[in-house]
Amino acid sequence: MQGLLNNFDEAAAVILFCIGFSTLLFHRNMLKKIIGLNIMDTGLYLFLASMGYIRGAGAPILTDTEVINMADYINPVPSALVLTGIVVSVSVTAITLSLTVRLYSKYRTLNLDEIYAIARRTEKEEF
Amino acid sequence: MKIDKEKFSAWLNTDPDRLSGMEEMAEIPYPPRERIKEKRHELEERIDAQPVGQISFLSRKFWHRLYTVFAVICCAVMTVVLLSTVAALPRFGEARDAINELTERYIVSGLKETGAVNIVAGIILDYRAFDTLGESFVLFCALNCVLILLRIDGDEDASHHELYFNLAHDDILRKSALFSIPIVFVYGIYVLLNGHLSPGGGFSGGAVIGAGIILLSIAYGERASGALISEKVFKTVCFCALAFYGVAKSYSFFTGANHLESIIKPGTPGEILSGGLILPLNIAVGMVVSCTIYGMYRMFKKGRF
Amino acid sequence: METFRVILLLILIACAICVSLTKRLLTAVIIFMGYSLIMAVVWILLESPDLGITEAAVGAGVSGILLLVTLKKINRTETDSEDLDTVSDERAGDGDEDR
Amino acid sequence: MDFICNFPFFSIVLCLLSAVVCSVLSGRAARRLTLIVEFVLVCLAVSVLVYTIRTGGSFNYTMGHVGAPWGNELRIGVLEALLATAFMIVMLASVLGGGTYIVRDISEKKRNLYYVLLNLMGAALSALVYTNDIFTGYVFLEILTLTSGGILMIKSTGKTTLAATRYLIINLLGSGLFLLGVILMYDLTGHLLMEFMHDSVVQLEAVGDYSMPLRVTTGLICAGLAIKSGLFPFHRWMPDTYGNATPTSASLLSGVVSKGYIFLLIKILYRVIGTGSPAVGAAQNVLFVFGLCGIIMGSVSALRQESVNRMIAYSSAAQIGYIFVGIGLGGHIGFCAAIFHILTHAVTKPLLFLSAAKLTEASGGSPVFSSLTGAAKRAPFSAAMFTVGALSMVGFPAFAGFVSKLFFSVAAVTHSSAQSIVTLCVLAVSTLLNAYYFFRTVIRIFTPSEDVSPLVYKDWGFMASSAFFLILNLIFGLGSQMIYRIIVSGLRMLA
Repeated sequence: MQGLLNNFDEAAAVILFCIGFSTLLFHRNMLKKIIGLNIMDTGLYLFLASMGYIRGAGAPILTDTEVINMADYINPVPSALVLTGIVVSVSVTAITLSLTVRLYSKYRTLNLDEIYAIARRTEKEEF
Repeated sequence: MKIDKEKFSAWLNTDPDRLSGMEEMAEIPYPPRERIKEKRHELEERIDAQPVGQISFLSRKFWHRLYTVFAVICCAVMTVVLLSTVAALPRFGEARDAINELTERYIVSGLKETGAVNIVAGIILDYRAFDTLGESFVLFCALNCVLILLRIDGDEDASHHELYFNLAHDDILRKSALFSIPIVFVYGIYVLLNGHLSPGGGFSGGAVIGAGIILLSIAYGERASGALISEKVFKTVCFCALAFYGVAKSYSFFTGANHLESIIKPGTPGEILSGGLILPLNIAVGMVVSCTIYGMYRMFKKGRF
Repeated sequence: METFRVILLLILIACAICVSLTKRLLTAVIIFMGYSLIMAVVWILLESPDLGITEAAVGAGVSGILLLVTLKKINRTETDSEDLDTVSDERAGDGDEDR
Repeated sequence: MDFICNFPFFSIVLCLLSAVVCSVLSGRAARRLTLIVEFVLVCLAVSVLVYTIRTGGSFNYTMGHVGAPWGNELRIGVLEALLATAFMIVMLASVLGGGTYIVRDISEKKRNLYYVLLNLMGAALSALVYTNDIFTGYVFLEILTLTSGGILMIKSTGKTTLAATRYLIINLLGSGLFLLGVILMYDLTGHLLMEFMHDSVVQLEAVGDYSMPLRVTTGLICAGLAIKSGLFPFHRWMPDTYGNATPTSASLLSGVVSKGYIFLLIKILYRVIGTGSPAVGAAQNVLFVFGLCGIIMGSVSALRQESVNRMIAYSSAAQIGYIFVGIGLGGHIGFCAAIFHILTHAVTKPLLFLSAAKLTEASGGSPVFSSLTGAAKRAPFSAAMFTVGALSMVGFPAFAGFVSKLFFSVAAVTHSSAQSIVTLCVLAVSTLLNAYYFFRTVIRIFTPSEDVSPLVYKDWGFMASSAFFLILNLIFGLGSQMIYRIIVSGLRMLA
């Protein structure tokens, strides 16, 4: 428990990840699923970024270009990785949203269970 | 963007909106919700009436439930395991194992090697540029998938694509947009161009500019934003910027791997024209991103440019 | 600052739970946009201004716009009563072909 | 450094650039460009394979002017070159063979986008096979996922859209878990390049700190990649996806995409965590059990299907199970069997999908078994090719499937008693089931029927590609000693 309180940021990030993960897995509504996906991703990025944080250190933008002191800056690698990750997650969001639009225009509902039911019964295929 | 002088003066004199007769929002009769529900219900009943075939619905439901219970248990276990893992990790906010020769070199000699004051920009566009190259192509791939799903080609039935909301005649939106759009653009361009000196860079700048163009199109209609980015411009910019990005980065990978002398020099640190390839790459990425985002918006809204 | 961050993180968790509990989609989308904004602030507090800018532009801006456009489109098509008929006929036709 | 060392890098960049160029071309020109590029890729991969075998060692290729551990790296050994060659040949042959169906299934104005996605997929696969950097692996993994979703959804019917949605959701769950694993791994080791991560892991294990997080990390990475490749409880998207997609997409998805994920998993197990680590042992046991379940469930479900496409799809689920059983058995011979089965499956499944599509077309467009009766008369060449694929899948001697089943039995026998008995039993049962459902189909195809209206046109692309697959199948079946030696030396280089 003490460990969790010490690592409160990471713990919060993991909780966010799990909430997003379960939303993505269990919610039957496509839009909710997509929001869940985004929450899952931001949880991951928060986890990564909070690992690079060092108390008392500043952002990794050099203030003094002559004398560079290591202890003044946080770990820049997680920031770089998260930047890449954010782009990936916005791309995924766009694709899944356009899939949602297509599904809606065909089946007139956002609920995946209903979509399966309609597809199964009208198309005589086992879904 | 062209602002019609006459219209502008009319706006200044707070004339009533000239296009107000064409407002689409009021024209469309919204059928009452109950009727839709009824229709839907009918449809569902008709579907239900069809024979289900040999699939036993009950057993499917049972399996489904079993699956769900199992998945819920798995998620709960995963949460507990992850939390206990987090508790076992080193304390938050302390320099830990991840601070090693990796970070040291990035911070201490990053400026000398890449010419970027913003170390993160140096990492993503120089040290770990291959990831970033991949990342831009993820966006390109997403754009293509959106085009596949939502673009309307020629004679296809486009009825489901018509979107009836059009805020272009909303006075409040227009007037607030008039003040905010220049700020958004200037901010986006600043973030884009100063990616190697201050926080930001190609992607965030491009996203801001893209959002600005979307705001323009919402507030002033498609014609205003279409004058800025038509389909031709969109295609050309995406093609040229991505091709430039790919070729430039390949050149630097190739020279780096074969220990050849690169013609690109980092330049004086801290100046706007420094950082070697970082500035041009940021501009290329920014152009791609803003076009992509606006293109996606258009596809979602109308299915064409 | 530490306390402030902790409070923000708690709000984030609350937002995430609210998103999966709310009934209305519009509320969920707006909560999500707020979530992204708070996340941007958290990143500033974690000394990563690059991420703050990007998250504010992408999470609250672009993703939010795309979600809202989708929602708008879906609402509109839902109220399109004639469509339901044509779609159901088409669907019945599809089924026949498959058999 | 020899000039040939640049070839892996060239192949990735070539794919990316041709994807960009394809986006402004017409559909037909894009197809030509893609075929040329894929052919060049095959040549590049073959020359890298020959080079690595001749020099007998692996080499690292720095992406950029700063070397390890600061920059990105590619790492090319014999195994990577072998896998890349196989994947590229399968891609070329699938694109060549499915040409008529691409024209049929995809509207004309969107056809160039299909080739854009195929090119991106080629780049992602090569990068995934060659990469030495775990985060680069993640980025290109995402490209692979999105492109494979894209080539599914491009055939715009309700069924494919639904199948693509399901596929993407499952895959995104997998990517989330995998990314979490990567992040934890970075936190524990402080590196992103595989060798350096491995050194830190060894140190951590020696000290004894963080054994729990290390186990969790291994579990997360394995779970993520297993979900993405369609291991047993997560295989249910396969029939919809493979059954409804255009044949080229189906053969690419089953032939190379899921194999790309599995190869990344093998690479991480070998090069990052180390196969000797207790964490890997635990993960292997779990994968073993799920692999066995996957074999049984896949085969049994395949038995119950009514259409040929869905039957082949469920059979794919069973084959994924085989591969994971190989990984779970572990040891050099287990991994060797897994990799050999990756190759076998990659050259057999596309052949089955393509020829099944031809047979379906000859029988009036319905893939249901009852309408396939007598399809051999209508399309004799495709029927012959389908039979070859079926024989290989069942494990008929002289074909590749036989050798991989042999490898699995050897791996099982060399293992501890309980596991070996279970594996052998499952192998026997699944071979029987395989034989039953494949031969049932083959017999039905060759049963004479009244209405004979043969396919009139000759599809040269299909003929060429199935000849490709047949030759590869025979090479793997008859020259298995050579392939075995290459794989073993490659595995030794990985460690």
